[in-house]
Amino acid sequence: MIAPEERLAATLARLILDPAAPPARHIAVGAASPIPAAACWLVKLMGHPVRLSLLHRRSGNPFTEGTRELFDLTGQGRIDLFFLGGGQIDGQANLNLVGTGEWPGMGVRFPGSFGSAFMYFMTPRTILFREEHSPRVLVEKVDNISAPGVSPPGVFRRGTAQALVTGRCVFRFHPERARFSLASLHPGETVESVREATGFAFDVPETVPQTPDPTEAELALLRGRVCDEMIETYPEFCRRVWGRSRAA
Amino acid sequence: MIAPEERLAATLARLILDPAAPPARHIAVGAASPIPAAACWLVKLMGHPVRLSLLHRRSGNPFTEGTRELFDLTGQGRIDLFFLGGGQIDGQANLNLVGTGEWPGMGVRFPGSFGSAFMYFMTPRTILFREEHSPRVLVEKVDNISAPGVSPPGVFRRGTAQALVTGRCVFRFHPERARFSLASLHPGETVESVREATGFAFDVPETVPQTPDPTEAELALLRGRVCDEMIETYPEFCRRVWGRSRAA
Amino acid sequence: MMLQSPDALAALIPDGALVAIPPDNSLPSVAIAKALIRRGARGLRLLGVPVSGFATDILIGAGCVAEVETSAVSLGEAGFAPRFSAALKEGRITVRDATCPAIHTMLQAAEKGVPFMPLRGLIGSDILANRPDWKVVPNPFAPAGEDPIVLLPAKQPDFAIFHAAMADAEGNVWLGRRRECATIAHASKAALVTVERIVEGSFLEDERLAPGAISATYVTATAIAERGAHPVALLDAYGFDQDYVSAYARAARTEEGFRAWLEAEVFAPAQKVAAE
Amino acid sequence: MMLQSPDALAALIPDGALVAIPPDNSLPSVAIAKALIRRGARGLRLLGVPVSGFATDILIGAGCVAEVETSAVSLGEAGFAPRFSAALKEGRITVRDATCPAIHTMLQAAEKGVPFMPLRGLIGSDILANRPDWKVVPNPFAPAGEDPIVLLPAKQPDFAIFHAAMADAEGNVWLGRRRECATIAHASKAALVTVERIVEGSFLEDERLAPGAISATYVTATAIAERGAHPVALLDAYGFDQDYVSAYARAARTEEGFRAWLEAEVFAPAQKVAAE
Repeated sequence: MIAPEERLAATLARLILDPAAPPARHIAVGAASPIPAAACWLVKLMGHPVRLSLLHRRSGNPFTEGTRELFDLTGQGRIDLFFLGGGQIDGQANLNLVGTGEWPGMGVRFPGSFGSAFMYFMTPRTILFREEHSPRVLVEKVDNISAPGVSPPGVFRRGTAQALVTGRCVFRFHPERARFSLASLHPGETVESVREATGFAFDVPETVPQTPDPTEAELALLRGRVCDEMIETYPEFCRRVWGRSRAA
Repeated sequence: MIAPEERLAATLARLILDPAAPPARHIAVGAASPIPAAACWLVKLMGHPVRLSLLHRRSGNPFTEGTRELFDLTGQGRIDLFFLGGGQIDGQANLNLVGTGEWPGMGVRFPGSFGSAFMYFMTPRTILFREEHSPRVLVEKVDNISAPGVSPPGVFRRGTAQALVTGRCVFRFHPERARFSLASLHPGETVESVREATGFAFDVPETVPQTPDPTEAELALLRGRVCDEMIETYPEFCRRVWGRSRAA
Repeated sequence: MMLQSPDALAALIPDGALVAIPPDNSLPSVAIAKALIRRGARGLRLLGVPVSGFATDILIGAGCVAEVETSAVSLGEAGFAPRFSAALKEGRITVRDATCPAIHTMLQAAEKGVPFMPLRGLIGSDILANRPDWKVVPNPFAPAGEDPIVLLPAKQPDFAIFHAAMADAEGNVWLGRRRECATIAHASKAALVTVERIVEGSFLEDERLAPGAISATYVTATAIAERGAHPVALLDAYGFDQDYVSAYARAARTEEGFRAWLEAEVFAPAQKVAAE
Repeated sequence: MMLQSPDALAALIPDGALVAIPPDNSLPSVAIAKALIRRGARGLRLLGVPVSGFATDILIGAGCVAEVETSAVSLGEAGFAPRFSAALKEGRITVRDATCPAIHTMLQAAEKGVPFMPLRGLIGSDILANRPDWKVVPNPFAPAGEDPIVLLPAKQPDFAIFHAAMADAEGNVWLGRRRECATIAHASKAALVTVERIVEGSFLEDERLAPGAISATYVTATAIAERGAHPVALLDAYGFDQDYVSAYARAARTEEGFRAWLEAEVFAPAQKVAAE
């Protein structure tokens, strides 16, 4: 039995390692992101040379200048890949982390934009990740833009979304036409089921592959050494997905 | 016997405590400034509440952000008084720490401007101090301006020179007319002897007092507890002026 | 200046003050936040550096806050901040949304004594569209008119409030790698710091301790508050109390539940101490 | 990356590189400077952060340097820097004078990834008049056209070279309160660091050591060089060797004296080691 979280972690790992994308030598992972963190550990423990900065790791926190250092590091161009999500994500890869309705989220207020309005511009690659794939999350147009998916020519920008991974599928993002295309379907999903669950229009190639299963080697790593690394920061996640308690 | 250095230190201390000037709650003293440092310790050990940041004290260096912190601290408005000197000082209180002749000092090169081009603007009070009082140091117009004595209206500036203390006399500076006036003469000097040794024109009041001797209490402090505080940073100065060696 | 208690520190903060607070992973003084609630502070303007958490939510719930400037307000694993969300919806607070590096940058400008600093990104975000105090200019070092860039004004809080592991006899405080607290202290007019304990000597005389110290130059007053960051973690001294925050999040879903929590966790303990 | 020697570090620095060096009170790697002389480096552009001292003078004297940007060059109590002064007079080097906070500011701009930062002061100084790369603009936050302020461009050195007390097994280095070295490392494309010794474990796992550490993220390569800062002081480990610097200052008054000093202090010791 492959857990959905394991499939998502392995899918993110493949995107990290995408040979067509600029190299991910240093990846930062923000707060409360167990599946992206698992993907990064998987990449690292498969033997790929990558530096991980896990912001909410208490012991061995890599930063000695406080939280400012992540943003400075990114400004310097040293962070190659970051993960972002959003309360709403639209078809142009605009992110809304602020809330629905009138500014500043007078409908449903989300926590806030965190560093997204900077990180999305200054990181060469961003992988968007949101498990919930529904028309309320994936909307035609976000109510409020925390961070835009594309920028006009002349605006300094190092990169944008590489892909959007959800609980149903993988989309690739094409900044030149500011549009997503369907890249693969998780088991049980069809182009039609994804279309119904998605508030924005997207491109569909002639054939859409299924998202591959994690390999045996990947599963063994996830359940073993990846879990070992994550259990301090994400005890609840490790218990739920892998049935491991901290004392183990 | 009062040493000239003792007189100068006591003179600087009186200028620091000048009740007509804004309060000196926090004073910074730069490198290689034993007489200003002695003046500051004298003020502190007389019981005045003042914080001293002595940049080149090795133990107990007050800064934990490196040398940048002095300039940030000054930018914040937390440094009330600083000391500056100069290879040349002119009648408008312009300072030349760069060198004589063509830029950047193709005649006699001095070490350089250090932080003067910032500190002179951002500190409410600067006391200029230079023991050598000669026409080659006190010039009509400096060859190169490291830091100007006055600024045009509209240029952000918190202060400028309060006074210039030399081996011969004390000048007050009057920024509104960008001119020095003779405030007191050290023993053995006359208005005429100072005029001969000075390359710039200055105002002379009807009567010019003599620079007062240090009091007995001041001398006792200088030779005792002030020397104790200074001997780590300025062993050579303490030996020369007070005959004290480090082992004492 | 060493004071008797976090309540004595809170008494120094007038109503309406601009108060900077580090986030739940970087040593907020929850002890001072609770003391501000006990003193009945009103109209505070809070600055989350760069985000806000537990301390901000309880201050908002207790009616101490008029305005919050922050990049996010969250209780982390315990979810959205309930009193913040309720106050926003009811129009009882003004929220000025920012993005993390913008808050750091505005404080760094104050730290350096410059009126502004630039920051990349932000262009096209509604954060910028809702910040009339932020400006976009052409980069003066690019060819004329090209390369728009955001300039952020310096922000000088009236007070920085945070918690440190210890203070020394000279009033220096030590908080290790949480250097954003140093930036906040440098940028602010005054810093009020609770500490676990006071130790002899001077951190600045010890090469091992100096780099994690904030000089007394920046520290207006300190007071001992044991476990003064709780329920937030303090370095390797104590961990984040997830059960406490989760229980708070459940209680604070309603105004009544929050009031009961406040009575039990903020007012009653102080009355107990006073009665002893 | 751990290398065999300061000479292996120096081999990574190509001729013409922009090399940032901290001053004589803040851990320059004199060991790397001597190794650069031994490898016959040419055309280096040195950046004094914010001033320059012993290491800069010997590099200039040995003919390694084309340009120096700094706020001052001095041997402290030993007086003016003799080889710097001679080279300037003979037109063998270009000197770009700055003022201390301007150098910090240009590096901080690189550290934050912004193209420029403002700085107060400077207006009316000939430093500014001789820096066509610096700009004066009206403060955009002041009424139109008022309040001129200087903007300084970001400066990204090719290499930061400094000395630290120790490195750990992960390549992090520890240098305590000398945090300007962290800024230099953050701002530079590469940082090469000599250390007194290597220790087990990770400084970042130790709350006491983490605040004085620079993460391996920024450290390209390290090598052991015992007394690698000498004659400059290393924190509380060893003091400034005034006699050594004074002897240097006397010898380096003449080109011949300098050459003899170089032979005795830079080339001969390495030959001796090589012969052993």
